[in-house]
Amino acid sequence: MAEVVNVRLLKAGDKLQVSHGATVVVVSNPLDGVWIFARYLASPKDPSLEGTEDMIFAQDIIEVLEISGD
Amino acid sequence: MATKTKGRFVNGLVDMKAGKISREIFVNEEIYAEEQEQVFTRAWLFIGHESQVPKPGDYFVSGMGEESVILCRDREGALHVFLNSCRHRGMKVCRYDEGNTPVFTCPYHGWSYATDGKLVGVPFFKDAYHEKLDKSKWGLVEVAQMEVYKGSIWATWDPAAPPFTEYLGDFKMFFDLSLEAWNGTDEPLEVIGGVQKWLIPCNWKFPAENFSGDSYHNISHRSVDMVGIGPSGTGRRDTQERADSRRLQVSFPDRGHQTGIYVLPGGSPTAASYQQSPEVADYFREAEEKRRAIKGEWGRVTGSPGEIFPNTALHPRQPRSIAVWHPRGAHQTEVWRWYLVDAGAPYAVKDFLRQYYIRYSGPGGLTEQDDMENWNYAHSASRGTIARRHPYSYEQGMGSEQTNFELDGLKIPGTVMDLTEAKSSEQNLRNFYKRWAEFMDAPSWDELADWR
Amino acid sequence: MTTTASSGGVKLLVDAKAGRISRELFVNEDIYQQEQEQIFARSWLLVGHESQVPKPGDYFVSCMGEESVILCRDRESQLHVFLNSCMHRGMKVCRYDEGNTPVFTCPYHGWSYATDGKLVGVPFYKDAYHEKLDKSQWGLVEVPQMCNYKGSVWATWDKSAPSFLDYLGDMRLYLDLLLDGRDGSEGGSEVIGGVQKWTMPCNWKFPAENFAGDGYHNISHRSVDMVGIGPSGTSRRDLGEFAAARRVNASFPDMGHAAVCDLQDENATYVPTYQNEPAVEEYFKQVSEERKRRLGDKARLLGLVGTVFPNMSYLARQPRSISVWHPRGPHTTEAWRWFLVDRDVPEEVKEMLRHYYIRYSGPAGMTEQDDMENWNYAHAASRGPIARRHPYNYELGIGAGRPDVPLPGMLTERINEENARGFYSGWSRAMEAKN
Amino acid sequence: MAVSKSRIDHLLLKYEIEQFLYQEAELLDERQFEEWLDLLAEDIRYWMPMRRNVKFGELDREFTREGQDISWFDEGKDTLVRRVNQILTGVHWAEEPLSRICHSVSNVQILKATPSMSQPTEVTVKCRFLIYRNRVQTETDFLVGKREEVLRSVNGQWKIAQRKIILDQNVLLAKNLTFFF
Repeated sequence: MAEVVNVRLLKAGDKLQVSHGATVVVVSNPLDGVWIFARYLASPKDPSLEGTEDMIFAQDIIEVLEISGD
Repeated sequence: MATKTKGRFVNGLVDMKAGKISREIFVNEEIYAEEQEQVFTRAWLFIGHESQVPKPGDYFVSGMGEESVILCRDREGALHVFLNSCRHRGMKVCRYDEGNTPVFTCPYHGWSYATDGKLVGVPFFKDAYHEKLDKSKWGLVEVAQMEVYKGSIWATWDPAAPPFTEYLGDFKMFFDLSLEAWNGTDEPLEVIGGVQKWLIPCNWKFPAENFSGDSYHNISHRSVDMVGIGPSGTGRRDTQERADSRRLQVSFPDRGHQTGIYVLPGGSPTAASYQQSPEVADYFREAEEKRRAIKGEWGRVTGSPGEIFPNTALHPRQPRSIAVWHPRGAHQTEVWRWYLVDAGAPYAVKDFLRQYYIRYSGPGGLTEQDDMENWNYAHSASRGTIARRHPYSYEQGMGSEQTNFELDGLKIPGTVMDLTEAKSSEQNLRNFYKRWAEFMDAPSWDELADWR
Repeated sequence: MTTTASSGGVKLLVDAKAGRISRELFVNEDIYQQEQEQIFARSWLLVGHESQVPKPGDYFVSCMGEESVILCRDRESQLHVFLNSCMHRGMKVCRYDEGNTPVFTCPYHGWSYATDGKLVGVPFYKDAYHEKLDKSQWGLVEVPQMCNYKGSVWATWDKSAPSFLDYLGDMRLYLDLLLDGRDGSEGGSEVIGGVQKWTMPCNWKFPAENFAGDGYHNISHRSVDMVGIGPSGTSRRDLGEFAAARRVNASFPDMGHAAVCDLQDENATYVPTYQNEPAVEEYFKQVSEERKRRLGDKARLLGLVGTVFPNMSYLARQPRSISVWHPRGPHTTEAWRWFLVDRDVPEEVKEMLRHYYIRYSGPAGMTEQDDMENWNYAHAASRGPIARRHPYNYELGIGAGRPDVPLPGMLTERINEENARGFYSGWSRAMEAKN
Repeated sequence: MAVSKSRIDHLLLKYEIEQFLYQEAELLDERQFEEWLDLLAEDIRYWMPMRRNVKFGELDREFTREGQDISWFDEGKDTLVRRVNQILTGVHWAEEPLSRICHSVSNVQILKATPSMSQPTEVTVKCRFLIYRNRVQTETDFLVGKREEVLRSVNGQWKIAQRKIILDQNVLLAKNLTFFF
């Protein structure tokens, strides 16, 4: 089982692998420890999602792909 | 549950013709449960002040009766008041006192609500709910009506309640004494950071009636008068303007609101105050001069404690504050006290007032401490079987009230008692309980809004 | 005004079909009183475990609803469950939690009862009663029915209640996953010394519902998943064996029981889970293989959680335990938790499990602490008159397909609130039933 | 009359140990959890048995047994670190918002010092605790009891090597034990 991500620590710009094979970039973090506001970068299963913003549930985050620069 | 027969309270347990009120209404748990429905779900209740939530996403957790509610400002800047309970399993969605957030997320299963109350996050909405849950129907429960009145925020659960200003009626001009800037304009007030909250072991109606106009209990405060904490260095408050004034009680029988006021004789100036601090004294002198100029004859009126039915207490003059008596069971009250200052006042004035407020009011206040002692033991000594058989007396000054009261050309609306010579009266208290009894008996706002 | 739960009223409060349940069920004092009669005086309740009272004279003081009862083994080694109240003036005859005794003597006037409940000692029987008191009529009140099922001891106050096994019905299959040995042998578990007892400010149905199969609240436990307390050093539990499995929920809406289990794939193999401790790992591998040999295809079924209506809940696999949610008024619950191990488990395995149980469960348990927080404030925020007007939502998974697996009960898969709906169907049936 | 050296040694040691215990309480109350962990020896045993009502004469059954029975706590450093880390995730809802806690320590007695009072490397201490916990609005718990502990001097620093916590309650009158004793 992959490391459990503490979503409180995620920042805007971080890239995440999420469920259904999609990748997202964090837009902002409500710091509730449960949800992340993010934008789809890639969503092979449903390409219509690409570029859209959505709330991502903590348990749907598979791993952190990239920590943003700053 | 006991059935409600018409008149069980009006002229029953609350017998205002005889000036007697049964102790049952303070100590009986069934009456308390009924009160939660009849009074607290239908009346307008004070929630907080605009200045507490200035920015989008700001929130302040408040209470309506026993219920926790969230006052918040959404992303568009609109204010809302929500029941602080998740629609899925009831968990409190916000266990903080105040803050700023984009969403309220329930820690139990993760349902998440935007600051406009909409349900925006449902974990496994696709996989587990198969998108069948109608999210639009499961937003946070919002109050039926909310109004911002000169910065103060009010709400009611009852869609049939009249608008807040109609609920206030002519009491509005007296409430304004708490909400207008010291110079009589609508320049904004602000809440000093930090709302005092404490518990008193008594029924909530003890403080509510006290602030309605218990002019009789001054003796309780002799110890503070002796040591002197007033802004001018003596007494409790600045009493000079009061010494020159007629002292009146004003009540509104169809609304249940009431207050004390002081009215200066025509043509007389307002006495100086705050002599201890020249900067503060100057500020108030200038403000008062402006107020007198703007308000004309009405400027002769200064405020004194009052009560907006049911549980909001006003302290318009000194120390300027608003208190709410939250019911916490028949035998306990949680007091919340907000302190107000002119938002534009210089720091020295704010600082001076803050220190005065703290030494006067609240559980650390030299004055209010003695009130709490009285309410505590009045309540506890009324709980026994024998004690309950003996109603309280509210006969003081019965039949001396006047309407169409006028003083040197200034007309005072409402029912007025002149206490200047009488010293004291329980007219305002009778008014409070008369309204309370009507709320307890009336099945709906059709009966309660009988002025319509 | 509050809705009373008189006949007909309950139906309005529980609409399991639409997935709406009134908050009155949790906070209304009248409903609570009715529950005491309709549910706790009639249902089968878990009292304890036979391993707590191995020898004649051993006793363990337990509870049935709000009532204190004594589970004891008499001189002939028979188990009994008695009301813990003297027949003379009602004094609690046993104020200890457990022990061994030849008699229960009431400290008030001295009436004394043998471990089979018979009144054996009456002070001044000759001088004051002139031997006229019929002692045979004044023994301790005993439950009319008691059942020792694979070591777990159950009782009911209703003599017309169905037998325990009828009451349990097909829920038995799932309860067995808790009570049978890790190697698939029948029963054979024992309680580790020490029953945890603590109080929670919520209605008893919050935890009962939660254990009936709330697979949805995992998010509550993220903090413990992050720090990792599982036996293999990560996460909360060891989820490896569930990876190649279908999570199945089984509901028994007639009775209100509910269980969650995992049906492993046909080709599933043993997944190492206790890598931190080779000896423990070796043991679990062995018992797992033994279980497969013994049960064959049936070994694919692994238990997770469940609730036997009304207030007995369990964790069948890890941390293997039983809890009972004792009602203490509508707004308080006293939780009791028993931890189980196989009787013949090696000492080091028992030691590892004991530590794991303590760090997982109960008021100091890193997982359960967060549950209690939710139950506490879900309850508190549901008490007001406005809150009560808004029913809870139980729509999750209504109309979802039924998994095609050969298991008993109303089945659903993964996250679904069918089990909670079933629990409240059973609850409302019990509240309305005349007998 | 001259005070004997051994009495002075005892007094100095007691003072030193008291200061250590107060400092520890300070760290916990000020939520400096990681600094608190530094006070614990790597092999610490942190144990809090449960207590039963038993008959006079059966008092040996009052406490759940060390190393055998279920307890409220039975910890080593590893799980204590994990407990702290859980609080520091910010999503341990039972401690979010954080509790307000006050530890009082009193009746400090030095039971034993080895090899000697004047140059101790290990001391056995007994004391009383009173823990007040308040959280959210009105949740309030008082937990009172005794502690028996072994402190060990490591490179001139005292570390807690053993702590046995005896809580004077039967049914725990609190919904959780998310804090440290």
